[in-house]
Amino acid sequence: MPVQQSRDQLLGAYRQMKTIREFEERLHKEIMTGEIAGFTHLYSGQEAVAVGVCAHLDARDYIVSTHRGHGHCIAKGCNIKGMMAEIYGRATGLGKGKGGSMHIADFDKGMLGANGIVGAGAPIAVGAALSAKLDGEGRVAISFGGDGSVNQGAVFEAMNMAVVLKLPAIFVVENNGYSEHTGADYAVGSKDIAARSEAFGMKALRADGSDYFAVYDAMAELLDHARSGKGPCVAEFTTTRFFGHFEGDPQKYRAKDEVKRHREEMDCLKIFRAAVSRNRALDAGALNAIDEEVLALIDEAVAEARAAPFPSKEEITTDVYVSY
Amino acid sequence: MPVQQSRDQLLGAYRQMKTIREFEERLHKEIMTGEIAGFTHLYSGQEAVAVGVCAHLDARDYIVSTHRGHGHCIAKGCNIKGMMAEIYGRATGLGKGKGGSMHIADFDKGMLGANGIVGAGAPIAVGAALSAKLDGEGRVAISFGGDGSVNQGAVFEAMNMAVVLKLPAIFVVENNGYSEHTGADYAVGSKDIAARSEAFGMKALRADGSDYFAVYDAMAELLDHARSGKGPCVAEFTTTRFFGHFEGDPQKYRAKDEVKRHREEMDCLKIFRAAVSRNRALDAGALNAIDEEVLALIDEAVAEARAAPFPSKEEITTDVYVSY
Amino acid sequence: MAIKSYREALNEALHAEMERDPTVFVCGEDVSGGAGGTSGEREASGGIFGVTAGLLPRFGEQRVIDTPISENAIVGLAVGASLAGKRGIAEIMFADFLGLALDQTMNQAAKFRYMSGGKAKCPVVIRVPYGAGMNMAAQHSQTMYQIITSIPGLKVAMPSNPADAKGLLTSAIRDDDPVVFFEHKAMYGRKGDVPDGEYLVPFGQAALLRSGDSATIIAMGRMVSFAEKALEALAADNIRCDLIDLRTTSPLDEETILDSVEKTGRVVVVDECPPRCSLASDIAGFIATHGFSSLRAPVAQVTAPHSPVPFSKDLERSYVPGPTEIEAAVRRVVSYK
Amino acid sequence: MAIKSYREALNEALHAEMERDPTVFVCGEDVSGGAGGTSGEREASGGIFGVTAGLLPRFGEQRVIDTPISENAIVGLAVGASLAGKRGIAEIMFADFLGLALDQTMNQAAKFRYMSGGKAKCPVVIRVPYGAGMNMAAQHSQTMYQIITSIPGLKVAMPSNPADAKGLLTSAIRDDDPVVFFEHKAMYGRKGDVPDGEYLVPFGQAALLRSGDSATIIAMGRMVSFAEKALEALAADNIRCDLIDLRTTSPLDEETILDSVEKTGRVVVVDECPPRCSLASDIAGFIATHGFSSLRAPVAQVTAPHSPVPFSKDLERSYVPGPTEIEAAVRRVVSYK
Ligand SMILES: Cc1ncc(C[n+]2csc(CCOP(=O)(O)OP(=O)(O)O)c2C)c(N)n1
Ligand SMILES: Cc1ncc(C[n+]2csc(CCOP(=O)(O)OP(=O)(O)O)c2C)c(N)n1
Ligand SMILES: [Mg+2]
Ligand SMILES: [Mg+2]
Repeated sequence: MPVQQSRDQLLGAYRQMKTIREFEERLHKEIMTGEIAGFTHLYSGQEAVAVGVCAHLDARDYIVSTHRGHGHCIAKGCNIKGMMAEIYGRATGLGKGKGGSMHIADFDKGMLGANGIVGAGAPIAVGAALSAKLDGEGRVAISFGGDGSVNQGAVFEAMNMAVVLKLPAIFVVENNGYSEHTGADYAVGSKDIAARSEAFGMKALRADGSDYFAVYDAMAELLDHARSGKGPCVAEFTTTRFFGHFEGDPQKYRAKDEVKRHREEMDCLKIFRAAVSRNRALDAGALNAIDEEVLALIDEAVAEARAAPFPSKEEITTDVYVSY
Repeated sequence: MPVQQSRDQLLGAYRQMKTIREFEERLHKEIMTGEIAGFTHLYSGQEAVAVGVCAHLDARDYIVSTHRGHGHCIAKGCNIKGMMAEIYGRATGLGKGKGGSMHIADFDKGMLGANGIVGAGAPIAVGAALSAKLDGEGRVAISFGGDGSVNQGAVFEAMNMAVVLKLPAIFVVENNGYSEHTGADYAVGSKDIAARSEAFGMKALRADGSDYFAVYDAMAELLDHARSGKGPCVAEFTTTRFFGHFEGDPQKYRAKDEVKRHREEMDCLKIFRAAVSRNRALDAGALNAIDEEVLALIDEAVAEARAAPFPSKEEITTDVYVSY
Repeated sequence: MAIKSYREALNEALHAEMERDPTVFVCGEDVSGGAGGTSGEREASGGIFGVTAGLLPRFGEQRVIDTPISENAIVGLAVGASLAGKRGIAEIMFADFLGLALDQTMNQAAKFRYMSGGKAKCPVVIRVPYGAGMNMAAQHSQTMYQIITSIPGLKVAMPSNPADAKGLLTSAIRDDDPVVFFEHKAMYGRKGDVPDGEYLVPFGQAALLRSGDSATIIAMGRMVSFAEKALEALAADNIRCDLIDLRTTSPLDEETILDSVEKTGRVVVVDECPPRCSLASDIAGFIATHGFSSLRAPVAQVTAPHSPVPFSKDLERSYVPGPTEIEAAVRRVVSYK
Repeated sequence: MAIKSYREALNEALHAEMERDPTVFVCGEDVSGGAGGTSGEREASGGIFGVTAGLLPRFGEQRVIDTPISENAIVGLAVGASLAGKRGIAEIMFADFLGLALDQTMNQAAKFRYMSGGKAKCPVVIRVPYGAGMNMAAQHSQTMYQIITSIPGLKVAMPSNPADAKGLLTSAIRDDDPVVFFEHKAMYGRKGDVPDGEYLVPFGQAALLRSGDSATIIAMGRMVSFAEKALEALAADNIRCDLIDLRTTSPLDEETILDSVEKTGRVVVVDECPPRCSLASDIAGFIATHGFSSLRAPVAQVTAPHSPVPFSKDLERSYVPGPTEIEAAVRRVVSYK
């Protein structure tokens, strides 16, 4: 049954989803200018998952993210300007410009890093969950991953390890239908990620990843399970990405109108607005006000990032070791 | 329902099981003399699995084995003397003494090698199954593995890959209760290997690995499935090993009387003899005759191996490449 | 002869060898793309770098195999099939991901023949896009060939131009031993003359791209073009060098190296790897052991620093050894008294 | 001081550090053994080589963690916990199995600090029994340290005796960077003096075990004792050498190496690896670049051949570099004119 959320919680959730959306939509434009180097994987379309999951966490809980990590970072509280500057490769970035989009991390926030290696986050999250268990303070570790990541040996090993050690780890699988240019219905032999994971001995749920409330409620149940020492869980959220796998992807593997249709039918922001107006939880005015604040923040973040200095050459050989 | 087997088939099956048993019991003694170097993992106790599986195969089918590979090799038709010589590190061994017990292979027999890396055989078997599928002659590839191997990422990946590509691969899991010194009930989080594998999208069966007939019948069903292009399968056979993990293992992880009890209750040779006398399929005389022939063969194999020359030093750098 | 890109040259070799030998197949993530999903188009990508484009329509799903994200099993798939009579070509999308597939590469493919006393044959090719220069950061930019070169049982090819790309890949596919084939990501678009029709470049034969008595420059992969740039600048001061492109780091063409060192006595090794246990140190060490009597100056090693690959543009640009560093190193060894 | 085995020395360091620091834990296959199954005895093995024996009864299942056979996840478990405030010590039963865990080692542990701009700290220790000499054949005998040494972000320790085993492991556990700790399987039983109580051997400081002007021998791990044997034989002919035990290959004690080379001008590097991109070539190359002016003879590299490790006793014995080869190499460089 649905969990009650305060007006502030709802406003906060909307603000985060909107921030992720605008962060990504803006990046999509900025990348065209050629000013942003390397690989950027945009999270637009999946916001409700990151936000619905992280709404239950505080800075003492851990998350481990993926190559498509901007949304998870924002939802876990990473500094927007520090993220933008990192993506622009500036010295003021969260990683001094050394990591870039695929490696944004903020250890003070319990954000143990986006990760360029698909599936590699799962064992790391399990390790963080072990640390949480040893501390015995009811903390959890969330491993974010996609429908493609769950075919990686590291993820299977991590799932079994978490079950054997009965760790407070939750594997959040964002099933957006594709691993790069390959359909999940092809690459996941069993076609059913939740059921396959459940067979590892975990509590498993599936929910609509475009509906913030569905994600929030599913996670409430799983976090209760994990925090109370009952062991690891898995959540499969069906969702979609509004852009290509990475920027520049012609997306020939998708039906012509797929994205257009999904933007109409599966937009978590629209769905959220509809829900909160239906039950009169929030008025459009408050949400519109947030929209404007968010846009202003993103503008600032981009402007400051572009104005920020690049790291100096000395930085090439610093931070390799604590001491060497 | 049980599959009818001819008298010759039955005699052949018994001869193979007995050969494996005596091969291993003899090695157990010989190892004490210190003449055999390195790691030897004995298969005694599990004979019905190797023989019940390979009874359905011919030299054109592939098997990939494990560190505990002697039984699979014998069941697939590897030369006994060549095997013994290999284990003794002699130039006359199947691998010229370069591979040893953990790396016995005979490619002409479709035996693609024992393997020292737990789980590594599974992707290789899947590759062999792909080759078989491309040839379209109804051949199959069997991946032998233990209860410990199925927690290895490579095995999970191989299972999913086989399902995705719908390959004629069968994963035979020999659940002898232990991975080295750790119980399967601990290391397999779900406690149920067959069910966990089934969730990958495979036909799965479980049967008594100490009963040749149970293994044979289960494999008849799975091979029919795989050979007819319906995709991969998994068979979990419960069994036991009569010796330690490797020679020299004090086995503190086993109840004092476990092996003794298993030798009484789970001896596939006793069980086979009882079955064939119950239904009057074979007379004890014929079986006793085989016993003597087998013992003589093993004696010869040991004697010849011990008399055989060691490989010459030049062999250290040969066979690294076909050409370099 | 025709002007083609490095990518086109590789693609041409794949088409020709699959045409020629029905046992050849390719497998990997998105090698065709478009499996499953809602696509009308079955070949949606032809490989993330386009190297396998056109193979699916021509040879079909049986021989152009899209796989799940399972690097170790991808290599194992090709290895197992190659032990069973086929010639598998596995694409590992980025060389860095060999970290997940090293067991099948190092413990399986590399050792089957030896452990079986010469009975096994494993003619597998593992294609790995490698190297820095595209701001892909620390997990998508590594060289990895120093690691693979250290493993007995493997062969290592790394073409520095489109012609070698075609000739070395053709040889790799026909080779009866496992080959790890390193393609530099930043060179896929590079154009050059490529011989028409069947063209093979033999393994273990380095190319002497330039001749000169001042010094010997030894390079491989992308570093070769940087060395050529450096030589242009040096020509102005009449510094002329032998430029040796190793083409394959294993087997290594020791003879060509030693002949040149004997002539020049001065050596610069250029390598994109970080310094430790690198190809640069491997060659420098080889010369210190086998070419010492001809050496008249310290062997200069031009490598990346001992650090991961940084993301930010300028950092990455200075991280990767370039013409400037090579030129400086040549001047150093040439002027050494 | 007390006479202890290499194994006991390691075990002592583990006990002491787990006692001292509650954030330290160990994990791996059978590190205690006896989980599940029918055993009465909970600690059934204490590690396949007995290095972790006694830890379970003392520190309990929370900090002495038996794992499934999942090497990549074992390292990941220790890495993730170490990013989250603990100090994880992962045991990978054989160094060869790093082939399965290289991603977590090379792409994760080694790079977190760099990619996060210095924010992350990953004080993990990965213990790996390595090396040939026990007839365990090609997949259970590799050196692997040349591969790990080539990776920026990792530190590599390889004790050659019981005292260093204790001192280096203690330092490794307290080190704030990821350390891959190489223990030679054939040395576990070797006995030697081990300092009582807290004992640390700093990283990056080689040990000068013998002094002499004839030549410099550089060795590491098990090769050190072979070099000592060779020196005994050479003493008869008044050949006396500096013997440098690197102790850690990364960081590398360049100063001790160069000082000695300056003194002797003649160098023998002894390394259990096959020759290509080995530690031997790394050191030889380093000297060719930085110690050239003092070199008076070719640098001799004593290594294993370019082949996998053979099983058969005599083959393996001759495969592994030994005193005879070292002695011959020293005589070669000493007599070089
Ligand atoms: C080990 C590894 N293999 C392959 C890649 C290349 N790659 C990056 S993202 C991706 C697809 C991941 O799909 P999924 O897990 O569904 O995440 P999504 O991109 O849909 O968010 C692939 C194959 C990689 N980065 N790491
Ligand atoms: C990758 C890898 N990890 C660990 C080992 C060490 N090891 C050898 S056998 C074994 C246990 C295997 O258990 P199981 O699969 O049940 O086979 P069994 O020994 O019972 O036949 C282990 C851990 C190995 N050889 N390879
Ligand atoms: Mg996806
Ligand atoms: Mg077992």
